[in-house]
Amino acid sequence: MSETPEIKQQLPEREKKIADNIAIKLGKDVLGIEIKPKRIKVKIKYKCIKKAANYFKTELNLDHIVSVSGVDYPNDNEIEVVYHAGTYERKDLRDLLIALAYRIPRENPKTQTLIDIWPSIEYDERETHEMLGVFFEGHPKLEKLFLPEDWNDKPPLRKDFKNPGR
Amino acid sequence: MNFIFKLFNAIKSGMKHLFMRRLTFRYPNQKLRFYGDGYQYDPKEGVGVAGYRGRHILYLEKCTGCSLCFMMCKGISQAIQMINLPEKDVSINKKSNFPQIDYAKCVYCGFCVDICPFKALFETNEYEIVSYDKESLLFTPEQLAIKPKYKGTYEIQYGKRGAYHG
Amino acid sequence: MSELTISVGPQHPGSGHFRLIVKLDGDKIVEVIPDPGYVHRGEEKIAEYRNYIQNIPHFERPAIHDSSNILFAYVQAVEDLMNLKIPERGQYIRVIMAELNRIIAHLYYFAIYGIFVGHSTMFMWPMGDREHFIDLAQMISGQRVGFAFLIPGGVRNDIPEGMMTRVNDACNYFEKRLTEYERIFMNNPIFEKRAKGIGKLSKEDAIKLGVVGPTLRASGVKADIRKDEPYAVYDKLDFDIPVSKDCDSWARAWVHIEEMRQSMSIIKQALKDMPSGPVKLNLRGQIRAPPGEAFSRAEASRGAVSFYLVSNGGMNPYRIRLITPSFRNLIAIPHILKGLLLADIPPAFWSLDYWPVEADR
Amino acid sequence: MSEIRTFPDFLKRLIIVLGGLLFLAIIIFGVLIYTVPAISNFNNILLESFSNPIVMLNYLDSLGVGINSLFFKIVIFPGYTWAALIAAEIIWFERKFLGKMQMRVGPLYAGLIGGILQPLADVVKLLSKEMISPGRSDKLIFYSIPLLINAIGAALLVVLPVSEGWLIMRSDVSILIVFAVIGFAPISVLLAGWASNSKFPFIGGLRGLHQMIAFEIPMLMAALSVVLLSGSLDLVNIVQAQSSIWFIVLMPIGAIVFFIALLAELERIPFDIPEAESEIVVGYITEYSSMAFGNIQLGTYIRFYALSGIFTTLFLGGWYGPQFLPARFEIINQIEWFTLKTLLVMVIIIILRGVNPRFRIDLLLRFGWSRLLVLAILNLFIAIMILQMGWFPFLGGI
Repeated sequence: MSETPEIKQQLPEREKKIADNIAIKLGKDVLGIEIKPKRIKVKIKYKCIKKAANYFKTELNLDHIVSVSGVDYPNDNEIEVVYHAGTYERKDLRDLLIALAYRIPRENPKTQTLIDIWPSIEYDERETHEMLGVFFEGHPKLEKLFLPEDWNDKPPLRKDFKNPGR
Repeated sequence: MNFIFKLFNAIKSGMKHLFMRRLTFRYPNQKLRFYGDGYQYDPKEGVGVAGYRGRHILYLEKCTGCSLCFMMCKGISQAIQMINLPEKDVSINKKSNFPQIDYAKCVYCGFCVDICPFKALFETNEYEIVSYDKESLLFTPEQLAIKPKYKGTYEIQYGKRGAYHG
Repeated sequence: MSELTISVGPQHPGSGHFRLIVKLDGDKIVEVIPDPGYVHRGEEKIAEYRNYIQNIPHFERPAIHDSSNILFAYVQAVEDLMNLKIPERGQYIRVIMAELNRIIAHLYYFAIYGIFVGHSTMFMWPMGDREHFIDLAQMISGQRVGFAFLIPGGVRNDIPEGMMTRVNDACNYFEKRLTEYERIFMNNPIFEKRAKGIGKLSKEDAIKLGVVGPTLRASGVKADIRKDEPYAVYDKLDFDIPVSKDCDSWARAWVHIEEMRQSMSIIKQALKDMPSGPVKLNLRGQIRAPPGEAFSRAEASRGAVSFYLVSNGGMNPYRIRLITPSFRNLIAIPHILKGLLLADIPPAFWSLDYWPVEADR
Repeated sequence: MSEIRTFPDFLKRLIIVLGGLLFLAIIIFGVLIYTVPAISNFNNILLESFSNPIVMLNYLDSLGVGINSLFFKIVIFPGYTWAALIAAEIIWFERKFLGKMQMRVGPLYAGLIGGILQPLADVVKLLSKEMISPGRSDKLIFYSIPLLINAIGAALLVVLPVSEGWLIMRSDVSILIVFAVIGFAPISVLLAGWASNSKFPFIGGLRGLHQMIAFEIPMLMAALSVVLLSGSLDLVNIVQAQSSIWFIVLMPIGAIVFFIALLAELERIPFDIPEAESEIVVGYITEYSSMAFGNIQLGTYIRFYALSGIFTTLFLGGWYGPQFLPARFEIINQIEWFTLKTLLVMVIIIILRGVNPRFRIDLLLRFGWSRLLVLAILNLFIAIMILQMGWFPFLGGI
């Protein structure tokens, strides 16, 4: 179980090259890049989210969003929003998923919508909004999606919301 | 003309099936034949033995009352409860705790079989657990210890006039 | 202009647990607002309270007749974090189960498609023929619907003897049935009139909206996770991805038919090539994923299903995000329905294979 | 009485109630038999007629409801009861037939032979259900629609010639009566949709109206060519004109046009657009429940039988058997030939239901107005040509 398989040892060349390009382009906005085979996670400051998204869309041809996930970290008092973007147009990058992650304060989770860059993000952002209380400014229809209309509790995917009966 | 030809083809296909055998499985009169004696698990190898996952069978003389199955089921369907059978004092089961299974809740996933290290809990071919009230679905350890008599002989056959249960 | 607003669903024969708010001008659809959430169960939240094994029967619930595929992505995410290398025989059995499940789900699709356009025979035939594959899956896994068969480390048991002949019988029979499907349903002129040219989703729109699965492939994009990012042993098997350039409802149904043919060929190949050996790693004790995060994808019957798993090293996952194909195709519903007639809702809407339970999770 | 908890309890209760009712009935009947002379007289005849049916028939004749009376013809044969019986059994046959086509068994348990009593069981079930109407519906119209639909079907039976001598009413203009009655069907559908005061039924009603009007005209044109060839508006004369050659042989296009229009009038798949269940629930029937729904179904199937009969009359030579058959088929008499042919038409309609999906309303209307009407007019020309060329001197009547 503990032995590391061989894929870990050989450096994923392609991913490393892309990551370097991202680091050069976005400069000091990048807080860190994690590389795994076929997966790159770019941590950025949340102010420059539009710039980074634009770069991904135009330079890397990441044409659709696979998922928008929010992860609640009550210890750091932050919420991490992770966008996983993929591409259909570039066949060589189809197995690659680039995650764009930034953290926002937990009390006032406001950020900008990316719906003008990736139209496919609409329902993901709505879900993240209702499940974690993240407010995407500029989203045309930030309403309840899955939760009942009269839901008047904490956003359920926050860690301090306990499942009833647990 | 193409329209009529295709329509005629469709009618021909439908009419052809008037002379095919019926696939319907007439359940109370016919019963399916299952492979093996039900799902079992070999804790040494860590691999199960293929079989139908139906009603459980509990070997009272092997059960130690460790309540691992209860712990597993707690997160799945909460069907297993440990109950005390004072009159059954088996030497390896000092507290004489045995699982009792509520088939109104069980999802037949078989993970309780996987977790049991003593080969005390297996699953059998029997699936006809019906009753008029919920209490009868609660199987006590003694009921679980009874070996079920399931006999099915029908399976899908492929003949000249299509498939049928025979 | 006066509009008529009707609710297609949730108590409507043509919707499922789902509501479409349809605004009509005459018979023409002006606007469609999808309203999901009737079967939302909070799978992602509940998963945080259960350990990695207990989550298995739970995660197959959103797509109960596609359970092996959705679990494929889940177990891969866990194995990715744990750095497990699965025995090859186990991988082959996983592929067999996944493809059986794909056929089962596609047949379900055709059954509902049939009844949605009023073709009762096309409802009964696929439902009956599904029985063959359910029987095969039951022989392997021991259950008829919720298999709970794939677990981190491999599969739960080896396949029984005599699978080969039964699979061959079933596949040979089903090949013949597929031609009958084409005769009575796909090439039926009335169905062609109803489905061809209805619910167009152009290639550019499909890419822009990020749809997945047969919906994407019917729009002319040759994308399939099994080829693009080969997992398990899909890179060792020889199969084709059906792609249509018609972009309409009929093309989506056609892609489903062709995929079933491919799936049968994959099952036969996998049974033939399967090496002997163990099917599962013997993981002793509790399964615990080390801290970190993993994102895994698999091609389910309706498209790419993805798991984003964040672990802090505890017994339970810290955060699991499950992205199902139906959820990603949800955005296409208002897009393709706009401008059609009221009568076009069933064939166009169902051609996306939208499964409300899977989307709501 | 005790609470019902298990199935045996329920059976006990059932037996108590039924037994009680039976006991009461015997007492009441026994008292009545010796007090009311008329009933006691009837009772004697009843007892006698068990051994001698002629006594029974004579007695019925004396009451004016005998086998040759108009009452018998309207109520029993070839009138409503007969049609309802055929309707019920065609429902059973349809389910069984489609079951076979779909590789399943269909109704199985009610009745000895393959669930033949299933329609009866369905009626019992529907009778035991609650009748619900929407809150703001027009109750009078809402509840009169099932009867109206039934009446439309039954009114067609009046002029339907099941045999040369045995028919309810012979009129000089019976084909006009048929079309006058059919003309009521769209109104009933529209009213049903409107009176329900609900969105889906209303859409269904409008669709039904559009569809039926669009297909009535080609239907009328096809019937007109039949009238031209036979030279009479009387259905009996029309059948008599086909004694040597059926009109389907002379005018296949007309027969096809009439058949397709028939399907649309009957709202059968592929033209069951007013009831399209995945689009508009079940259209104008949506809000009907219990026996109101049962009556609509019954009326629809009676109309199904009646219109199939009219197709037989107009194109398939009514009660005449095929001429090329050997003489031993003579023993099949007129009524049997007519019923046989009508059932054949119904079976063909059922086959079409098994293999086809549903059409779309705009395609259907386009098809009706542009294609079918053209074909009907073409057929009219063919009919005129046949008549003018004088190939068949027995045609043209007058």
